[in-house]
Amino acid sequence: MDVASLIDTSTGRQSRSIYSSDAVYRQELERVFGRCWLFLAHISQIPRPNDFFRTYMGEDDVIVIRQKDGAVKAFLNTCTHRGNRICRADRGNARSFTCNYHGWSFAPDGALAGVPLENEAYFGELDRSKFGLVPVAQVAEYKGLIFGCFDPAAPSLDDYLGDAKFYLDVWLDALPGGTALVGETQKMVLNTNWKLPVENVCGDGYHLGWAHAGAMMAVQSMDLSGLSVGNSSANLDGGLSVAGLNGHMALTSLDGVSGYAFYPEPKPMLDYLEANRPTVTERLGKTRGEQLWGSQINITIFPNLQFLPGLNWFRVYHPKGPGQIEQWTWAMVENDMPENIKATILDNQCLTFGLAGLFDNDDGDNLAACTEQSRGWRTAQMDVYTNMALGRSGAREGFPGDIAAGLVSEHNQRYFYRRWQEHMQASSWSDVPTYNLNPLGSREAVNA
Amino acid sequence: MLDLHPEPALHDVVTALTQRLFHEARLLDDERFEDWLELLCEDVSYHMALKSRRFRADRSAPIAVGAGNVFNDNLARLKLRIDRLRSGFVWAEDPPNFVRRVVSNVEVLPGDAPNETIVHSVIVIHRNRIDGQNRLLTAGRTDRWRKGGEGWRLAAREILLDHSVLPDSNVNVFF
Amino acid sequence: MRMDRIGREPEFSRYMDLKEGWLDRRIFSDADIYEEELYRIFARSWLFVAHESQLPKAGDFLTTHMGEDAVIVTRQPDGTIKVYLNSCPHRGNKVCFADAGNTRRFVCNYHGWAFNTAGELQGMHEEYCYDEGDIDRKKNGLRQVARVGSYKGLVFATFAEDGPSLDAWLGDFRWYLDMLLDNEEGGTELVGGCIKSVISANWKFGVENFIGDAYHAGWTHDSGCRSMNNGQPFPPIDMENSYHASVNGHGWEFGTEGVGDLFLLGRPKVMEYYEKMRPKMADRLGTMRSQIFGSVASASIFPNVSFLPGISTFRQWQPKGPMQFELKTWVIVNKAMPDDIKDEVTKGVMQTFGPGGTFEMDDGENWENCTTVNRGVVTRHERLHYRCGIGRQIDHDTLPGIVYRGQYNDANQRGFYQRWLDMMEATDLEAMPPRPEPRLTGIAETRDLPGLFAL
Amino acid sequence: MNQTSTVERPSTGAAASLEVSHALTQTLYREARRLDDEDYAGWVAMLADDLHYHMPGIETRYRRDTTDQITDLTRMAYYNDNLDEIKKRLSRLETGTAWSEDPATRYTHIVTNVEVENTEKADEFRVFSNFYAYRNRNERDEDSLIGNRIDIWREAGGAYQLVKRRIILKHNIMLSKNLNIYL
Repeated sequence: MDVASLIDTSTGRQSRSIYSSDAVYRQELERVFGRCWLFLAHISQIPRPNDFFRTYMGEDDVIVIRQKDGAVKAFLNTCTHRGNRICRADRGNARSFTCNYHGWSFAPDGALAGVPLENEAYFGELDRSKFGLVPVAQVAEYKGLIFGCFDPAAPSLDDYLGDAKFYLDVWLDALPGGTALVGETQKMVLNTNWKLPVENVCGDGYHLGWAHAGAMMAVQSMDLSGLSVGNSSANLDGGLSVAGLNGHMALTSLDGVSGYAFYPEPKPMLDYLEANRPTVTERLGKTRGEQLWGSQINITIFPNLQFLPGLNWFRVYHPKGPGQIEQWTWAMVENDMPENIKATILDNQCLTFGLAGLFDNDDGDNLAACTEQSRGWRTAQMDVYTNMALGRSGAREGFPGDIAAGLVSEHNQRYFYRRWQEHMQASSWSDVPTYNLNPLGSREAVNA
Repeated sequence: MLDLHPEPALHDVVTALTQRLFHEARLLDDERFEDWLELLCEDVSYHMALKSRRFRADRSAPIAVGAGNVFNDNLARLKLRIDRLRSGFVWAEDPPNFVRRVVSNVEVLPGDAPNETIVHSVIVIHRNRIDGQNRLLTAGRTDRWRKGGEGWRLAAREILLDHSVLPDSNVNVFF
Repeated sequence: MRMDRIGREPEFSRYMDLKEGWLDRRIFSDADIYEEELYRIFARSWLFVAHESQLPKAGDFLTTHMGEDAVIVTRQPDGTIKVYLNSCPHRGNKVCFADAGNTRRFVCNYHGWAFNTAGELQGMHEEYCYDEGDIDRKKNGLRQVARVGSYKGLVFATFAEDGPSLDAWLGDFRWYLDMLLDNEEGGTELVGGCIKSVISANWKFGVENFIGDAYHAGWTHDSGCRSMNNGQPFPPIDMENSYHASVNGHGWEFGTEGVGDLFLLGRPKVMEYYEKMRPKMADRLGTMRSQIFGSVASASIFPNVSFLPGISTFRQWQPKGPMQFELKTWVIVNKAMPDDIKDEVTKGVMQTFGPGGTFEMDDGENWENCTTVNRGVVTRHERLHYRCGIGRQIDHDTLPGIVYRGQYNDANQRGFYQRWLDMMEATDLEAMPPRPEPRLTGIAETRDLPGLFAL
Repeated sequence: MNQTSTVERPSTGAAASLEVSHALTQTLYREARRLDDEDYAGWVAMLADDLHYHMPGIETRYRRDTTDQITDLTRMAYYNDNLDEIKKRLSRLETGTAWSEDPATRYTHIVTNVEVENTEKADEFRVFSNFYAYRNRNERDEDSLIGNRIDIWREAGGAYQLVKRRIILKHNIMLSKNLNIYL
């Protein structure tokens, strides 16, 4: 496959076939999803030993489970005997997983713990140690987020996240109590290629005023976002598009409050921000404490994890073929929040970004149609463009990454596709470049 | 013996409420949202909970803060949703989708208050969307209807959706 | 026949090592492998197409599939059976849309080409529009399969012109088949009708489940057993006196206690019937077979027929793509049975192994999940364990085939996948090795084997 | 072998009284809700001791074919059960080892087009209805079973009990892996 011809980051051109081709998709499963660190679960979802959470890495079904010693392991959700799915519940607590078919049972550490009729059928000759659940090669946690990686040769999670941690910490490390995901998983089938929602959230401030105009008119209680309805008079300068961080991205305003613009009663939220800002500033420094925490900020961890502190939704996309995904969403809170604030966040989410969310319900059809229109014989040969504000990026004092001004730019999308291309071209991790552009020199610089 | 036949509601009550539900479905099919709001009590609660698939013998702790909802609306929030649908900016509904509701199994039981009834029913929402995309959403509903000066009005609705993964790209519909 | 694929370099042996006892999961979901199976296995095997009792009279027909090819099976006026593609040579339309019936001819809906039950082109609507020489009727009949054969009521057909005869194909498995097909004077028949369901799983999971998987029963079907058996679980298996027998990819796993499957049917009258009949069966088939029949047992005929002797479900797994099959279920009974016994058997089968049956309800879920979970690019490269009982092969005086002691074993599964591999790699079917060397040469011998009565 | 089902008689044309129609319609809905809720004890309580519950397998046949696929009880059927046989099937769910039902299936039975007729017996009524049963399992498994039913319900002590039911599922090939559902 000529991956080089599919993307041209210097002009911001993508071939539409990347959204529809089976061959591209098959290669993605191996080189992107088979290689990258993928979000599995938040520690708050499996707090106790034997708590488990079932999810996907690419199209591979995976069980994530808390061990007795508090560590977290992940396994392919498939019996080593005939391949049956061993766990069909979404989440729960289990002392073992027993396959429906022949009753082989596996301990939470993956060990083959029970084989019915082991003496009668196998005459005690089955080497159980060879038939435990297949573990995910690497599992690691970063401040509450558990990631897994199929590639034993992948860099550590710490290196993988690199300087994106500067932005990640705006949620994960703002307050000493840490974070949690709350609520059941909100699952939805969307007939879209998985890259389209990623690029929609990673950098597309441009669609907000238009696609979500109806929702904004209905909901926006105060003009905190700097965005107005209809894309005609938005404040384009109030934010940053941050990329150049190993494929991770942030899209953020700098006002410290706009993330909470869509709450029907923002006052309690703003009071919460006010009361805690000194602590956050002390922990994260002035830049992040005053400009990022509380702002509308979209964070993307390559390839398929995105979350928006403030609006407080957290989301992964599981690919189901080139033209379909399952979108999984949760509400996110800080553990130090009072219970009523947490409850308000969960409740507001069902109004804005849940299954029947006023905003969410605007995006699905656009993403589906973009995919559909890349599938024709003729349209598959055409290109699409992310060339807005091309070449207008650089270093910005106090912020790591390659940065373009404003929320309306396609700077981040270009880096997303660049990273995608780098992975698709590389035959192994040793061929994948690492870049953390414009790093902050030191902890002092961070706190400056 | 189980409650094979608790005293059934009088059949004129059943007929009136069945007609009410059919009428309500037709108002929603026709996007007559303002007329629909007239059928709701001031203190209406409109609720659809999120549920995950759990083993029957699940021993895990309840989820912190709560499981979350698809709908958890009072009259004001329902009006907000309708405001959005009426804004003229909801592109997913323009052109309008063809939506048809099939309501059945209308079972009426006495409520706690003398002027209230519990009404069980099931609903299938058929949505014909872009091109050949047809989507079916099915749910069971348990309602509380209250009789006042203007006849029966909806006081509470609890909706149990049959899908663990929503098979459509939005829920721009009321159940 | 388009067999151009057959000459290609086969590479299928990399998907398994049966001496070590593992299989590669890709054979259960890969679309390319599936396509090869359609050519190499389904277009070349003897496939079950009908039971003779389904076509008692001249003009009786039924429609079925050989692999994914739609075919018509008809009884001819001379009593023979013909099988041909259910597809008009003119534009390819189906010529018969019914599942079964009786007819004198098949007329295509599209342009009215008419065929007699032998599949010969008899005439066309508006025939005058063809000029002299436009059409050679002899060359435009329905395309016949290469060979049709019958074994004690079961009708098989194959698209392959060369290759083993049906007798050689079944080989010594006939010794076992006779327990089902010939345990009473008059032979067998299928009860009217056929129940069909669609399962999103690879067809091989169904076959291997019946060919030798006694192991799943105690776990998967615990609830079914208890519901049919007043709360009692499966009794323990006697591993000394139970066996796996594999012949040319066919397989029968069985106990010798004589009652287990009959018991699971949950019909006391049927048990009584067989208890009374057992001495006659011993005269007919020998003591050993009269004790095997009715035991906990299951069997498959390569590639895609399975049945439970004693429980009397008879079924075929029709492939519909790598991740889907259609399951056809019949009830097989002895013709000589009184009507009330036939009804009891029918009710019992539908209560246990129909789609709403207490046993059947749990199987589909397993097969589907075995298939779909392997969609993962990492998962599909993992191996599966087929090593159970690999060291327990025995030589048995009486039992033909490759015999293993102990009913909990993967031996018949290994035998099935060995045959699968043989077929997938064979360029010349004649050169395919018999597995094992046959002991029997003629049908008569299946009733008259030295050592037959030694149990 | 001439057993035939007797649930179907030619329609007498006499609609039952409003009171009976109303009560039986509500009874059908209650039955559907119990099935949705997996309240099988509640369901069995609505079945008569002499129940006959029949769902024949239907093949595609030409119109001229006179084979009796509906009432001939010797042919293959999904269900051809008396009360004990139904209870036997249900007891599978009480064993605690019906793995495929854990986690549980979600069901909705929609019953509509209910018509109630008098029969020659004063206490028995013939009820015609259509059903649409939706099942959702695991993550995205879904299937729909659509068909119609003819029932006989008997009044006993102010309650109605199901005496006979014939279900005609409008499938030739059932488009799913099993029938873990009562219709």
